Amino acid sequence: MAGASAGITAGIVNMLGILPLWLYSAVLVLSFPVFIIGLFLWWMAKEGTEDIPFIGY
Amino acid sequence: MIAQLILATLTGLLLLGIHRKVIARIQRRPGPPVWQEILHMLKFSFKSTWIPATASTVLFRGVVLVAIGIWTAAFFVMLTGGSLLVIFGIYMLHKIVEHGFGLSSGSPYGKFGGVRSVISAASEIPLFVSVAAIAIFTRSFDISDIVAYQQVHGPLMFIAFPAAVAMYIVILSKMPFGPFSIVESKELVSGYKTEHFGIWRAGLEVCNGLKTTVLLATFLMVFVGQLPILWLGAGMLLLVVSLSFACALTPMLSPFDSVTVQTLVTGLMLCYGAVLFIGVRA
Amino acid sequence: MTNLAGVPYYILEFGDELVYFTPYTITLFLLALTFTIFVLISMPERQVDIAFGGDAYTTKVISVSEMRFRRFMAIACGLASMGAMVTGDIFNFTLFTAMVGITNVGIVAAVKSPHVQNAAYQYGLVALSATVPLFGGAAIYAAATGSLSMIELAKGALPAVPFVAKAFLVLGVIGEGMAPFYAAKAEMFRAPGAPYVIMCSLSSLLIFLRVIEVVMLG
Amino acid sequence: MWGQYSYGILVVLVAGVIAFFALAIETDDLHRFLLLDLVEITALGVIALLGTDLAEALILPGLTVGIAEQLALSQIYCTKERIMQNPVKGLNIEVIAKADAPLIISMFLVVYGLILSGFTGGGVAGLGLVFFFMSRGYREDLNLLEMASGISWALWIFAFFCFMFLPQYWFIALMCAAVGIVLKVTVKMSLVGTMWGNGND
Repeated sequence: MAGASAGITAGIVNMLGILPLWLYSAVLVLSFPVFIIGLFLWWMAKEGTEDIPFIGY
Repeated sequence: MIAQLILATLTGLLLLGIHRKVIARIQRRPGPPVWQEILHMLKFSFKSTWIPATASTVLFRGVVLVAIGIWTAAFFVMLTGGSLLVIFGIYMLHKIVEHGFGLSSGSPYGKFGGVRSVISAASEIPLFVSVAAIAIFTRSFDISDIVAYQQVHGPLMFIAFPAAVAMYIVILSKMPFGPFSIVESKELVSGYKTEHFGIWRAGLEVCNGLKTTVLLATFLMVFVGQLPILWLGAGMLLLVVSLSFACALTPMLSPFDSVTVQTLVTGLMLCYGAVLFIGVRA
Repeated sequence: MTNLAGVPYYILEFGDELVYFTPYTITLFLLALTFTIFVLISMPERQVDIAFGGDAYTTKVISVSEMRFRRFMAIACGLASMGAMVTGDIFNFTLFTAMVGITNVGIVAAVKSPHVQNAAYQYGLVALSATVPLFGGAAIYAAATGSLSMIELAKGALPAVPFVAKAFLVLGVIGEGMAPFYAAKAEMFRAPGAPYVIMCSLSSLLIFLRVIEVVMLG
Repeated sequence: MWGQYSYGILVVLVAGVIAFFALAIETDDLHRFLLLDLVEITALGVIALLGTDLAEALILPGLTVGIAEQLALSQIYCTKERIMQNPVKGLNIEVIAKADAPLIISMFLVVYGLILSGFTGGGVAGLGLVFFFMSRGYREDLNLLEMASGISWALWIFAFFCFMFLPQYWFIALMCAAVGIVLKVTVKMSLVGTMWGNGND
């Protein structure tokens, strides 16, 4: 949730276009993964209990 | 730019879906619909998720972020016409992503996928020779300079044909179901991504979409030149269909054979590079 | 070819020793930094072994003392590869590369499995012998051009670097790092403790990427 | 000049090829490890051929890295072959343990080192102490050594300030610095072999 909002605010700030291009892309490189994962975490279904990895059929 | 990023991701996933469809039609199966990969990504992102009890949690999560991050960076380098070296550095570092995905869960299948990914690092060497061969012609590594060179001298596809072939093989080795994709062969369940499910898998799908777009578009820009957006799309489609034919008609090689073939290609490319170099000096 | 990996953003000089960032090296540097932070804060995974023919499985647990040692070594490895990414001096680059070789051995040295130990020993033998072309290459660079500074080499005013020196440098880096060329390094990755083991492969990839840039200078 | 350099590098490369050849045909792990030292020397030879101050500055780190790598490898060899299980305590040879000779030799070395003073002197004196400890299976008192090390450090700093602020007393400062560094190097040398785990407890 925090990740998603961080990503969106970073995006809005950069939309103003007052930043130089390299800083713009640097911020976006950092915030895009956080934004994606945050978004998914936000709408994801409830977390299950931990289990061991798949060990074969 | 966020819009472009998301568009690039969706395009890449759509191309991967087309890839699957074409392979299926060649093998006389109906195959999934072309937007299957996009649905796949969305489906995984809604699913209930947990991390295996044996996993190294920080690495398990962090490597997904790194995977998306490095390809976002590659996308920007491509858009702004930056150095080709950076894109191919990132391409090589994708090995680390595969390795991290595989090892962080503690699953034996993931581990073997990761180890195979390290062994097949030999596939990256032809790439650098082809990059160097391009640089011998264009005297620069910047994509913008390479594009400018092609506007004067015509597409590099014809000037440096072996380099184009080598890079085609390199892209082929990153496509799913190809002859060189030993890291996710079916005897390892899903290879390095066995234990990443739910939203972490969805993150990996985002990375795959971006990666496909960046690699195909870079190939076109470096070997054909600057194209209008529609022609770029058509070229990527053509490239994907040809890659699908290559993937559908060849069996997956054993790890040993895969590395041997890639090493042979490397040797040939080194010879080609040496010939070019001597030609330039003379 | 002066504009190789982009324009240097930042140059820090201490007399002859200098540090510089280009878009290429800064990408590599940041990645090394990211993974070093992962190593710093992550716990190792427990690798699962399946007992075939049944449902039983075992997990390999890494003891705290072993973990401390390996984490230290992995951080040292990360620092050494960061150094190799930003340095602007060819001899420093070779020193950092040799240091990455040592720490790679250290990362898996504490693993008790004899298979991994053996692989680490064989790797160490190759890495140690690879320091010969590595240092030799750097020395020939200095002898032929009179300078070890990459910035000076990139300006193109110096005499051409002999092919032998470049070949030696690449040979040395391949001996220190690249997995596909000898199996021992790949065998080392079977050791448990993913965040630490991954540092081995990351550092060798990074150093290989950097040496490509170095070789194309001058 | 270039001609001489080329001949020199040719000789070193031939030596390197011979050393690598020996390494390639040797199959025993320990022997290969020993041969590596030989191989390493050819690298130092290439650097030394520079023949300038730079060469000296480059050899030192090269040598250090080589030694560090050899130490790491020998440790791995020990654990690999399970040699660590039976630790060795000193030179357990009865003739040496009983005789006066080690004492006399050590005394001679220490005194000679003190006369030499400076870095080399410290090395010689330290060697004497190491020899003495090894032959007697001495239980090192680390606290005492740490204290000596601290005093030598203080002496050195004092000498440094003397040079800075009272240059007319340069001779005293020089002597202090010499004694300080003798003590420091001696202590460091005599610590060799005490860091290998808890063998002495």
